[in-house]
Amino acid sequence: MSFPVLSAILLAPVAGLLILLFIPEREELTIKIVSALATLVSLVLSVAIYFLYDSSQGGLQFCEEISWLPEWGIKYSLGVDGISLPLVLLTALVGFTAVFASWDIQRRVKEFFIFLLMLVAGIFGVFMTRDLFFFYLFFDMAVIPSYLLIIIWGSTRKEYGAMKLTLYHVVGSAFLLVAIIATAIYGAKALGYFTFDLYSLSQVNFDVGFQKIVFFLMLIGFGVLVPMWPLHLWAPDGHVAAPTAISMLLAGVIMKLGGYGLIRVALWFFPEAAHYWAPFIALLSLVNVIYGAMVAMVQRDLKFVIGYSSVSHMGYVLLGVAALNTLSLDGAVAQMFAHGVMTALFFALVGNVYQRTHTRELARLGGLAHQMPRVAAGFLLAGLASLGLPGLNNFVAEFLIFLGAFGREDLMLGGSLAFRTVAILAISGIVITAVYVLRIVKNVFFGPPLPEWEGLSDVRGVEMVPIVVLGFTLIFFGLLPSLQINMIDASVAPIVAKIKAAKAIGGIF
Amino acid sequence: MITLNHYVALSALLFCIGLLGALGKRNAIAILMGIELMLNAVNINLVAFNRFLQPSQVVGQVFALFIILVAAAEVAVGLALVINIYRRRLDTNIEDLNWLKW
Amino acid sequence: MPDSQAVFFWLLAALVIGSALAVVLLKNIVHSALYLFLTFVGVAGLYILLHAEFLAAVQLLIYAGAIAVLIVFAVMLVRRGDIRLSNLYSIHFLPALVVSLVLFALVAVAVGRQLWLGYLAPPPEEPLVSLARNFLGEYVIAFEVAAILLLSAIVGAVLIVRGRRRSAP
Amino acid sequence: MVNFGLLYMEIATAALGLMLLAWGLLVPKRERQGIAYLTAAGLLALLALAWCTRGAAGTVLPGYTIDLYSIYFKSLFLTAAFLATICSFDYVAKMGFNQGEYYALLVFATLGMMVLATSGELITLYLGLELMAITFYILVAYRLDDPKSAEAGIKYLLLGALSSAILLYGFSLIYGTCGSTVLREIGKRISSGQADFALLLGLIFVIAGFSFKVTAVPFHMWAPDVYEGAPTPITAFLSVGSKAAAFAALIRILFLGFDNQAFLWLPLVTVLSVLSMVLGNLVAIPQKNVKRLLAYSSVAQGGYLLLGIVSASLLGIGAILYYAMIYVFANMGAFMAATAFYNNDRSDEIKDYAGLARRAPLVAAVMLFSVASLAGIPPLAGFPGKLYLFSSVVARDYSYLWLALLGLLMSAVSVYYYLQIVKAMYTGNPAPQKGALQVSRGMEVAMLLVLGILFFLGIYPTPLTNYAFKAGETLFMP
Amino acid sequence: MANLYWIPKAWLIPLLPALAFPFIAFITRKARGLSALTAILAIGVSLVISLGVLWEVIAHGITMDNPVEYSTVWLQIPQLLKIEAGLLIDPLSAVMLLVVTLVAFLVEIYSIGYMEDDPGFSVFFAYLSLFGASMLGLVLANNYFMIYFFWELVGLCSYLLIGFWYHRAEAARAGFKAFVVNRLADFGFLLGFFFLFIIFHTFNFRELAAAIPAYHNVGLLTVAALLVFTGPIGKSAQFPLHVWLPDAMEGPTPVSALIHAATMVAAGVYLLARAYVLFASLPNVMLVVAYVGGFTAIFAATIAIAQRDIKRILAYSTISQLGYMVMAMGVGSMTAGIFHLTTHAFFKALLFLAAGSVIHALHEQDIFRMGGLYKDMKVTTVTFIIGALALAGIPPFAGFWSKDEILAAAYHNGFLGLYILGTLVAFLTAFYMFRLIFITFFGERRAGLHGHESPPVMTIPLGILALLSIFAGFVGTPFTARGFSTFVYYAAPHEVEPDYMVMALSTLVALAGIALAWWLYGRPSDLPERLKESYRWAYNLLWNKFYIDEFYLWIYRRIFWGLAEAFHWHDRHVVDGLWDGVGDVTRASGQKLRYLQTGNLQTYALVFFTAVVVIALWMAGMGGMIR
Repeated sequence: MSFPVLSAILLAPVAGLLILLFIPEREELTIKIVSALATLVSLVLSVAIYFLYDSSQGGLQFCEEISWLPEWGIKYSLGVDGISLPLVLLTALVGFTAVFASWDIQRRVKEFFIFLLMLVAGIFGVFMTRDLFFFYLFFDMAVIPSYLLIIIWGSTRKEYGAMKLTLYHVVGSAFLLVAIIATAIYGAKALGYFTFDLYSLSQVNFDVGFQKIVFFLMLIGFGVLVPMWPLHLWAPDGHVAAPTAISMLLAGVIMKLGGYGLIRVALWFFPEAAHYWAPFIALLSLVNVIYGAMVAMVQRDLKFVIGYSSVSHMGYVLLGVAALNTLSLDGAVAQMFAHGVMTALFFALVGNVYQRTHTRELARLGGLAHQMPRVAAGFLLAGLASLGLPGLNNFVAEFLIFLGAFGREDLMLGGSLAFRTVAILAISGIVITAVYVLRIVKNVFFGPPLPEWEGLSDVRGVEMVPIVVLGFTLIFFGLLPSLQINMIDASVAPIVAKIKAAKAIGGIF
Repeated sequence: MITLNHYVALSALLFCIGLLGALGKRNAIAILMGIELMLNAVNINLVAFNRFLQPSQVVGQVFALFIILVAAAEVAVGLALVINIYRRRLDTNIEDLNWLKW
Repeated sequence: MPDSQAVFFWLLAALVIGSALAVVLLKNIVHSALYLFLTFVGVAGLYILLHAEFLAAVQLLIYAGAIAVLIVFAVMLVRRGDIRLSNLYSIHFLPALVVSLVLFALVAVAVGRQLWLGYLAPPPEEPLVSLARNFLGEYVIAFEVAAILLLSAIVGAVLIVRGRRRSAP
Repeated sequence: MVNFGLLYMEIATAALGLMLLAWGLLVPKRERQGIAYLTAAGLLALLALAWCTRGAAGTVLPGYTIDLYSIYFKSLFLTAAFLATICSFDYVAKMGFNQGEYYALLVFATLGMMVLATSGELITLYLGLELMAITFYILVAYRLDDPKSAEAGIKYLLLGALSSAILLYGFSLIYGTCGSTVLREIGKRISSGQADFALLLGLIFVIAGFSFKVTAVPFHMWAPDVYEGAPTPITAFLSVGSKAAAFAALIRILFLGFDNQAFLWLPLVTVLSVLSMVLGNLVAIPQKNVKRLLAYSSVAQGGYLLLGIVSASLLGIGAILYYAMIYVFANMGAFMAATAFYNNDRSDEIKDYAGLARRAPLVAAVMLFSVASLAGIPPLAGFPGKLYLFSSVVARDYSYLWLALLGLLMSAVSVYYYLQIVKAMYTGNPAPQKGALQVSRGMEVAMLLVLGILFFLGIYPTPLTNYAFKAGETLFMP
Repeated sequence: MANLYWIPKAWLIPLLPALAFPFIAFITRKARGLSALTAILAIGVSLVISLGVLWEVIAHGITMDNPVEYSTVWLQIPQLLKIEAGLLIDPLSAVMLLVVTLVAFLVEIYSIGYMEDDPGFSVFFAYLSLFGASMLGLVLANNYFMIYFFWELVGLCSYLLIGFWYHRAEAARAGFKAFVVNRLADFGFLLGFFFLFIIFHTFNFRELAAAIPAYHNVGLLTVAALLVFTGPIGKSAQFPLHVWLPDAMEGPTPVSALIHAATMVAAGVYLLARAYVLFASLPNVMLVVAYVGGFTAIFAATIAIAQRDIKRILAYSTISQLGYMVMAMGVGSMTAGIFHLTTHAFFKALLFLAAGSVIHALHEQDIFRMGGLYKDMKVTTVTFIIGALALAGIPPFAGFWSKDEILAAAYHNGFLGLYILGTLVAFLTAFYMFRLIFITFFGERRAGLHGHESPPVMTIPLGILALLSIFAGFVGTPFTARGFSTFVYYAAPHEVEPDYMVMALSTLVALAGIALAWWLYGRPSDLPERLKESYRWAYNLLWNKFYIDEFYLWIYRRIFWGLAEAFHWHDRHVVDGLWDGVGDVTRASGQKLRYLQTGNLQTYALVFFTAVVVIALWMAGMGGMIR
């Protein structure tokens, strides 16, 4: 591709960022417009390459490469394939709508959008890069902006929430960096030259003992972000503390970094270890789903509910990863996209509710559909997507994950009963999700109108952008899933082939 | 017959006495005195090695001379600082100089 | 009868060690200062035994002459309260004693077991000439650096002792 | 004939120092400020000189060789000195007295560092060390009106003297057992077999001496008190210059002199590194004073640098060189911000930093990104530095994976206390009467320079990486 | 299949209402008339096409064995998965198409009158169109995935319509309950056809129909069949998942008529018919189906006796009739089940709409607060009675023929117990229907009550449905040649020979039921009160629906919620406590270590030299120097 489109997508927010530096603090509207334009450029380009991507040919396309650090084999190399392209589109979508969701920020608008654009650029980088060094560089670039965004513009217990989130991410990325270093050095010994390039490192066959340790380190590193069960506690506290736009990005996209990393790096490099750790991940994913959904049910704060719901939904992605077959991995990637869009929509709407009622306690909220029918409709749409209603994107993704986990080819009939029972229990999650989602809709939006919320105004004009854009995406990919799944399947196939080729050593238990 | 070991043993003993002086005394100047003793011990060591192991060269003595020079400079600055601290706090007792802690 | 070298050595050694102990153990800072002077003289004597006459002279001049005197002046300047109790033991005296003894033991053992390999040769005829040749030959950089070191030490010491004159605005 | 031409750097620096001293005496009281600018210009000129003649190589004296390794460190010291000078523009002006001598001593200290880093021979090395040390004893006690500075001065002198005494004892033992003071000779004479006890003791005393300068735990205890007491620009220069010079000398001694005995001192250095990283980071958490916090952080950074020595490979040394340069910028950035704040509010307490972001966005930004770089968070220069260090350790063999993990977890802990400063700056609201911070023009330019470099090297580390790793190689060339 | 005209256009049937939904919701929302018109037009055209399709199915002799199937690939993962979106046209689907479009058409017309003063008028029609689209999609689906797809969409529409008057908390709660219970059933259904997929690698009905009989592993197939059966249990409100239907009455009455009586609840029975080959090949599963159907019938009928709310009675009657259909499937006669489904759709819709017009007039649902309405609401009363007669199974009304065929099938296939049970249910049905009629229409007038006849837009659909309730039955009577049983059948078309004994007995029993109702409620007497007093426990049991609701609530609140609270506590204290604990330990250790720095210079020096000594000893010890 002559025109470096991927760099354009990555650098559009950075360009916006630099322009903002020179706009005086007072011009709040121009600041918002510039940010919106920056993210719009990325969105338009992402949509363009999404449809220009030729899924029959599969593999990495739109590649760019600049040699960055020859001795260490580090190259600024970008490229997207079936797995990363949907996530790039997701980042563009959520980034764009996040700008609109924070249209009502009053305090220190300029700094807010500078850090926001920095965050978005970082996430773009992770999904596009083909080089482990830049993968980690962009991966960790989100730490400072998200911390600053939360402590300055956050809400309840923002100091605690921000610090907790940052420390979880930093500790997680510490484990990840050690794993990356070990891999790079093992690769250097095996290949003869020092490189961080993903593709060449994936050709190295690491010995099994090494794989098990490094896979586990990566599992912790990525697990923190997914969020995997015992490491998930940053999610609820982080989301409650974060302002709307940041919760959208955190739950919508940053959680996907973990899932993407697991598939792109961990599974691709260490197939034997994947087999070894698969049952362990499956069990944790089950806890993620059931535990996350149950706890979401009893929460008293609206944002906590959605925070825990993200934990539950990302549990499906983990299940998809643990099942290690084409169907479930396709489903996992699709679920990451679908869940990203859905959670971003949820948080945008909760933002709207909070911005009007200044409270998120379920006890005090009720009958808001009377005052805010559009928000109610949007919330219902997002809720239905989250419980996996057919016709919306999540259903197809979850269906593939369940089918993959339930009917693993190698586990056809005689397959290990343990894995299938885990799959069945995980699938029962859809019932619990239905319970807590509809309970929220019932308590918050339906029921008699409360005098306390009498004069509330509904969303109009600019605030509708997130609902329209994200809602449309959910329905569009819900009705035409082949546009998404064909592309993903083409790129998942090589990874699954490699996993199948690796002799299935016994699982951890 | 006096051998190298005698001198080195003597130097070690002098060094340890100096160390005891530096660590064991409360007055700042006493510590300085202790340090001077330790440096003297090192000088004895060096001169002894030069005399017994490298008689043809004078490297050891050169080193010793430089050390004497540095020691002198050090004492000068050290005493200046002691007087400076005395002027501030009317006290050269090390145990009282603990405003900077934790 | 032991030759003169050995006698002188043991005398000077006793002098050095004795006065060093005195410096450390006495409670009166002035007595310590005086005994320090004696130690330096003893060490100078040792240098003579080791055929380092120039060094002995320098030792006498600088250490005994300048440093010891300087210390006495300093002691006079910072005299406060009863001089007899001006140099008491610190709280760490006992642990310090233990540490120094162990250190001495260690070094003694190390030196004892060490088989020093050196060669026998007559000392250079004019030691002074070889010294000078070294100072301005092999160690000329050290020599220059030493010069600058003394300069900055003097400037610094004067600065600090002069303290804040009202002169500077 | 001894080729003194190669000593142009040392001679030029000495000349600058002497000139400043003379200038200080001659010029009347009023334009004191002139000296500061003169110093800065002089150091910049020297830096430029070092940069264009980085190709120079050759041996002046048996122990004293000029190579890329020494020029790299010289440029590092000159950069640190330059930044420290700019840092002290206002600081010294506010102090009001003895300005001329302050800058002269600063330059002499730089000279001391240069000699320490370049010399391959024990005597010259010791004298470089002492020149640096003594000038710092004076500079630390330079705030004559502040009892803390006096206390810091006396503490640093006495402990410094003790450490150099033990160092000298070590040198004497080495001289005794090996018969020479030139490191390369010593290296040849030491067999790789079972070292005799005296040599081992000598080595331990030398490592203890240098650990004091490098603030490796448990020899670090002087650092927090002296850093807090000393004037802020001096603390900055001390924490960066003295540590880097000590590392240069330590590497030279260990790798040139005691290379055959590596199996002896490696476990020792590993222990020191672990202790420094752990204790440095842990005790930094409860700190309330910015300078004291940066002191403990400096102890921890010393621990990371020691990792490079633990890896005992060219990769490790290159990593140390790279990280040392980054450490200069990051630490100087943080201390510049602290100085700027101190000049206005006369306080170093973190709680007084409340709302600084709104009063002085540039100062807050410099503090934020310098501290983030110290923590090793991309996209700042600290990250490639830590990456090289930990890669070099893991490259040694995989059993060191735990060491890399410990290091990274400790830098995760460091993120916590660094963010305490950031939190105060960015969330607190400033005390009512405090207006915007006046920062001198020179300081602002320097801050922008540091910010630029931290970001540039963080994203595109190649130029410095090549320079550092080539310098690392020249150390071993005969 | 040469010149088929209508059938190729069958994909329009679900598409038109589907397009009507967004059209109304976004464009014509403000204009009430236009919205209603769009909805009715859409379903009307679909009705016409459905009639065309039915006509061509009959005319071109498309039978159950060789249906017409169109399908395109919706989602394909090479060699692993092929999900297709396709239409399956055969007599079964043709009949269902007709029933659904016809009833929907009539209900939409009826709703114009019923909902006219409701603010959400056009939204109501949008939801009805969406429901129509998804129900028709479900009927036409040719594979399990697509049926599940529309199955859930239908569940969504029922949720939206039950909770239509969301300002009433009970309606919102009822909607929530309906969706959750259905979701639970769908979970089982999903697992069911997952099992089928991993065995046969396809979702397509006809491929499965070919493969299932040849499959030997009965055990796994039984599990699959039972799991698939959980779908209908939920959707068709069979015991134990019936609890949501009575609460669904919170929705507007046209909704109850269309969704919770005629069409959606029948979807479960339709699925059983569509997947009949799976059940037919497993005898013990058939037993389960039969007895579940039978028990639900009797269970619901008994509860209906004691109810006071007109819509609740009809709701329980629907559950009971659905039990009949499932029992029919269970005893082996798919034809009887579908035939009863068709007739039941008409007369139950009629009954609900008539009840609707009563409620519309009196704004009252408790039958004991109504009386003597026959004077003011002539048409409603007459149509209601026709419906009741059809439901009770009095010849020649439609209900009689379809119920008789089920009882005959049960009797002939050897399910004597179920036959007796069926007859008893017929008796109870007749009793509670005419109890209702005598109290509401013929009882003495309550004070201050003034009923007025509903406007024609509501009474015309009632008339049409009344006609259908009368004549629909003749399609499948044993006497008509090539009747319903030759049209919709499993395996082979079979002629139904009349069984006079069964017919006579069921008519007799129905008449007895009516007589008992007249005796207790027709004439003024205090007998019901005294009966209620003497058998207080029985009355309470029935009135409280055997306390099943309370039992489920107890499970939901105590066990489910309790477990969730336990998890929450565990999450906040144990897991969070653990990680925060690690943080606190680090901070505390930092706090403790801080005090090592005493500030005394000699302490530092002491530590310095002790360290030197310790290192020397350790290195010496390690190097084996000393000793």
